Amino acid sequence: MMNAEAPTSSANTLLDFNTTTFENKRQTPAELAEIAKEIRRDIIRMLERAGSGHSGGPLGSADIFAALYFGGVMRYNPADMHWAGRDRFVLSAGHMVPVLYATLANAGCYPKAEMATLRKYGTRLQGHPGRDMGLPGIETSSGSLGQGISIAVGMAMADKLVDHNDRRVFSLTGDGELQEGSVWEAAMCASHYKLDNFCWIIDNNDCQIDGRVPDVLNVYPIEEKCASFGFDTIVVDGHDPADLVRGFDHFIKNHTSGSGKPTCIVARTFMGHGVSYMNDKFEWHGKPPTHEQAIVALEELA
Amino acid sequence: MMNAEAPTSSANTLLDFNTTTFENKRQTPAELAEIAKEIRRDIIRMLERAGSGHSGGPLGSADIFAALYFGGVMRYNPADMHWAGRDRFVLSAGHMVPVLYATLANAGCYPKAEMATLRKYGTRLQGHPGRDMGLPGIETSSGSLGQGISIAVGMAMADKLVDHNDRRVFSLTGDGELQEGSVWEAAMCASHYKLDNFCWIIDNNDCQIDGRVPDVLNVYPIEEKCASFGFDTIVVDGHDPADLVRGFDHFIKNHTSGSGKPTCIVARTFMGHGVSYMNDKFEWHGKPPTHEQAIVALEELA
Amino acid sequence: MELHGQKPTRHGFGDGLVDLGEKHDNVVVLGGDITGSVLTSLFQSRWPERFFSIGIAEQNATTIAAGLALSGKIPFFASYGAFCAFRNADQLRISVCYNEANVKIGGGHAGISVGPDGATHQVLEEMSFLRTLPHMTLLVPCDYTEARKATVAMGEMVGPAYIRFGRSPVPHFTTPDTPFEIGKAQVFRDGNDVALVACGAMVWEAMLAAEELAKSGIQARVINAPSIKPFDHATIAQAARDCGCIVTAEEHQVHAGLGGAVAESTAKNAPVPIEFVGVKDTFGGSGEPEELMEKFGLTWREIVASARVAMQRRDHGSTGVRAIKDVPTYA
Amino acid sequence: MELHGQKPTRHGFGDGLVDLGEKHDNVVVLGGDITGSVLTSLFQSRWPERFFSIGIAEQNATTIAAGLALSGKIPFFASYGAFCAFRNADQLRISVCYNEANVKIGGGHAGISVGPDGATHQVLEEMSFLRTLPHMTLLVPCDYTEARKATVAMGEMVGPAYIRFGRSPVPHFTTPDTPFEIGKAQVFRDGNDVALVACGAMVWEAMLAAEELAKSGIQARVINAPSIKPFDHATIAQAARDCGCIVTAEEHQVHAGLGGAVAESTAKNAPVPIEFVGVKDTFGGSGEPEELMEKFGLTWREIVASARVAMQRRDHGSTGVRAIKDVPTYA
Ligand SMILES: Cc1ncc(C[n+]2csc(CCOP(=O)(O)OP(=O)(O)O)c2C)c(N)n1
Ligand SMILES: Cc1ncc(C[n+]2csc(CCOP(=O)(O)OP(=O)(O)O)c2C)c(N)n1
Ligand SMILES: [Mg+2]
Ligand SMILES: [Mg+2]
Repeated sequence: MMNAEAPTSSANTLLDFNTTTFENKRQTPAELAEIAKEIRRDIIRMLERAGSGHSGGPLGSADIFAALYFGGVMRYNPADMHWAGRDRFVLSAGHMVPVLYATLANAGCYPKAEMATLRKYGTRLQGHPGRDMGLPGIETSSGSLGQGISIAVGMAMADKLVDHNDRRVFSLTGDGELQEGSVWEAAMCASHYKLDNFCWIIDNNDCQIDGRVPDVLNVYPIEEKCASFGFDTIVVDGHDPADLVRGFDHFIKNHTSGSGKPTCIVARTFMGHGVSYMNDKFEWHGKPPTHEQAIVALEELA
Repeated sequence: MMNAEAPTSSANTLLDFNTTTFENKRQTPAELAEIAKEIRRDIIRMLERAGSGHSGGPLGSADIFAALYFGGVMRYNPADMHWAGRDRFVLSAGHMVPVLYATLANAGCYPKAEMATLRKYGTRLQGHPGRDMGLPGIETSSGSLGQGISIAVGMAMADKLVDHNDRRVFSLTGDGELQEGSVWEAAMCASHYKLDNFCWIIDNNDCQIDGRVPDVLNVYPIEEKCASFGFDTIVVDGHDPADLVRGFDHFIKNHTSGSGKPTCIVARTFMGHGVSYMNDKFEWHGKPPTHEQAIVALEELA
Repeated sequence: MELHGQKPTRHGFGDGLVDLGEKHDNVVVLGGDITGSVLTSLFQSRWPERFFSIGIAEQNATTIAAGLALSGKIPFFASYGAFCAFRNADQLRISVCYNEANVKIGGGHAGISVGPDGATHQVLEEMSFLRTLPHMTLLVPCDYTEARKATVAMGEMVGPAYIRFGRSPVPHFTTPDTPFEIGKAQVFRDGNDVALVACGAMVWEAMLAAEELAKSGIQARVINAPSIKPFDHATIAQAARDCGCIVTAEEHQVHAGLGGAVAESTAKNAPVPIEFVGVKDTFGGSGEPEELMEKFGLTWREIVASARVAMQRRDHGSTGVRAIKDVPTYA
Repeated sequence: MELHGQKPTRHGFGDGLVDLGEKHDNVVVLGGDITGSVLTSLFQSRWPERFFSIGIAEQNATTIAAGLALSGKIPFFASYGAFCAFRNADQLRISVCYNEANVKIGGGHAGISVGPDGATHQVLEEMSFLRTLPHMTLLVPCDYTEARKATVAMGEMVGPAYIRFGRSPVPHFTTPDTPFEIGKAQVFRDGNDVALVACGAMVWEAMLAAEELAKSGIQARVINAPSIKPFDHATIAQAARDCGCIVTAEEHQVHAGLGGAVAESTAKNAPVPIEFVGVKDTFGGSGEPEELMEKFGLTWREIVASARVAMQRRDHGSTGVRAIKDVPTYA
């Protein structure tokens, strides 16, 4: 396995990756907002260089990732992402991986400059997560929707039912992804086994590739569905760091109190949030900004 | 395509198929109970001869089939099961097919003596429905759980959205079958397309192969799940002909009134109902009665 | 054969679907939330009332298609092959093939030339079982025009059928007059020294390889084999007998795809040495399409080298034992 | 080799799983609501705390297995092959194989000998793509004892693996001393006139065929090929060179399974005429196991006839062109 070479950095400093990283501790809501902004900038920078990839979902879920990795929620060691005691995050919506790469880079799990290799031949930052490439923090390959959540449930079973430890497992799916039946198999199983160590996050941006979710195939009401499948389901504002942390705290309480119920956090978000011209536009699901668009985006995110 | 030969009939007349058939009209509840009894007897007769096959589900759902085919619910012509105006029934729980074979035989769709060929080489009465064999009334092959309901939804789409006719489509799934994610894909789609011409019947016998449904993998609460997936859901006593007909009438009203909602009828049944030693016993999911057991069963069903 | 620029085969599918829609009222199309990518969007905008979005639910879409087919419609469902051949494999086997339902599947993003999306999206394994399913027809057109013809042909035959097409622009060189028939292979260039049997984007690479070989006086026969099932045994047997050795080339694993079909067919009719050009039992990865084709050994250069080995083996026999595959290629 | 009665290969799987459970604490088993049929019930009753019922959800069971594997467990999931190779094919490809997750699948009810349940349950197509998936190991044991050894071996290797076994009792003739190794084929009977390469229940039929052929002075080499992937190219190449013709026999479609693997391997190393015994591109149907084996041409008689054709073709060449398959067989 060989890393792709990082291309020499662009002339425009806005487009350059910086070297700042953030600490894995409970940051304040204001700090989380700043971290999310940096994650968003890195998403734009990565995609502009890659020339292909998904902008909308990653930008829209940046606040969720900031809260998860920097809100004192997930327990992990950026210097050793194989640490046996770590909590695990499984990205079921594999196409959203730029936000995870940016988050891991900002946590110091791997060199930030490597973000420039996204989607290039030989990179550890594959177009969809490739575990074989060995990027620290990539727990599993994904990219076929509706599979990651089952993998996460399997991990939570290993922790709770086999190893009897106190680790937690988080998994994020999209809302279009809820159309995959396998998601409901995973959900039914998680509640059957009372996996209170499992937290399912739904990025409810109401968008998918072909349009608004209710137009493509209606998945609403999401909360009733998740509740009827046995989840303690709460809705949060996916762009409010405090509300997100509140949601995750709710899950942690479910776990530590031995509630016997898995938690589902429905995070209401806007696709492309943070970049005005992308905001709430499903057309931005799967394309990168051009150079000019990237500059505009980075100025807005400054 | 060649039919299997009917073995010469048994010495014991209880085990012989008779030639009575019943009319496709709204029979009274008392008549429906009698018809269900004959269907149950034929299931026992078929399985005893086949020496393999599923007893529990077919016996338990006999009242549902009696109501559907003889309660003035389904519109069909036993002399021409390809009649273009017919309503269609799709057996999603393919392993339950003996009850469908018995029902079709009792409706006069094919010679009753042919029931003796169940599961024999070359038969039109395959172990799981085989459309290629051409038995009148077998709308589709099935046997892999969770597929028939999607086929039925496809048929309902053809009727309502393409051909704009007034045909109805019924499909029966088991309750263990609800564990298949593809069932929920079908459900989501049926409500998205407002298929009020579609009626989903769930045989809720609380049993599956490995045990009670909540032990194997809990599917409850069923009604909340179906409701949250957009179905007008009602619960009926699956052994009360009048209640079953009430359920189907509810569906028909949903259709004729243009409610825009698909209907789900959760029929509470007992596996193996009608034969005391099988009643509510999951062990009878997949085996036939021995000769002696069959005699006992037929005496009880006399 | 002349090059008319580059065009993705998926456009041939999209345009062929519109051709069909014009001719047949009962053609309907199911969307799997990537209608733009697989070009079913063209049909959708012409006939919105004959298009149904099913969302991200490939199992359901496939089985709904079976229900529509059993109601007299000719339903097409298209998605990426990774999802509309694998996610729905059980549905294809039972509800489509065992049912002999008149369902048509369009499997896009086939092969490594998908590019930067990476391994999950680069389907390289589906031809193996699609050609093993009874009643299935499997077509792998070589360029835009053939894809368009194949789409119309599969819509007009009765029974389950699957068409495999790619994402990236590839050489466009057949014309409306180039023969196409389900069940037939065509000789695109004559020669008796070695036969190059290819499908999909590898056909043009085989043409280039033949040109290169001609420079050393080797006359290669180039056979376009778009119909993987039913398979044209006669044309392959003839080539084996005339040339005495074969190279197969496909954007698929070296196992069980076109190469497998040719190996089985020749073993049954005229056994000859075969060299297999394809992906060598490894998953793909991110990169630019051309770069990946190069790195994974899917170019005319690999075909030329394989042709020389095949001829060498024909003339001097094989030595040692080699596996079909070599070492993995990615990174 | 001697016959020790009849026993289903699924019992070898169930007992092998118990052997593994005794040796390795981290072996866990997932149930798919047919645990009695596939004998995972034996493991379950010994170690209920290491058994998890997942219900009728093959996609989820497979992917959960991947999650367990990524947590250091050695998860086995078993069901009928129709459902644990096809319903979960996408999960096998991406979450298991691309992930290189240490997941083990037991696929029961393989082949036509399933009997009266009929076509849906008689899986005949899965070897094609399982051997095409990178990183996958595919084992098809010939009898009870080999199934038991293969189960232990797949549990003790690292990486994705699939074992294929049957429902009905079949001849039991290997012993604990018979060699078994992943990646290896074994010569069960020596001979240089024709090679019979078989897997699963067809191995014993090949032994019977060899005996029958011996009566006419034909010495057939019988090769047991339980390791479909990785495949033993050396043993096959040797047989091709020594015998000059081959018959393959498997309870699978004639396309892309064992026959396909042998055809590819010989095309690469030592091309010879091959005759393919298997199901001829048709679905199965209800009937008694032995009756179906007979009707679908899966007996020693078919192997004997095929051996004569193969030798005839070796000695006098082929005439005409024949497809791999013939006409469908059922009813
Ligand atoms: C099984 C499967 N089918 C189809 C796709 C193609 N695909 C990738 S992303 C996507 C849309 C996902 O929608 P959503 O989950 O809402 O994510 P968002 O668009 O909001 O990022 C689709 C259809 C896939 N990756 N996997
Ligand atoms: C996809 C699939 N997986 C597994 C099976 C095997 N199987 C047949 S019936 C059955 C149990 C079904 O339970 P339920 O739906 O409750 O029917 P019942 O036992 O009540 O008749 C199973 C697991 C199958 N036929 N299809
Ligand atoms: Mg979305
Ligand atoms: Mg049940």
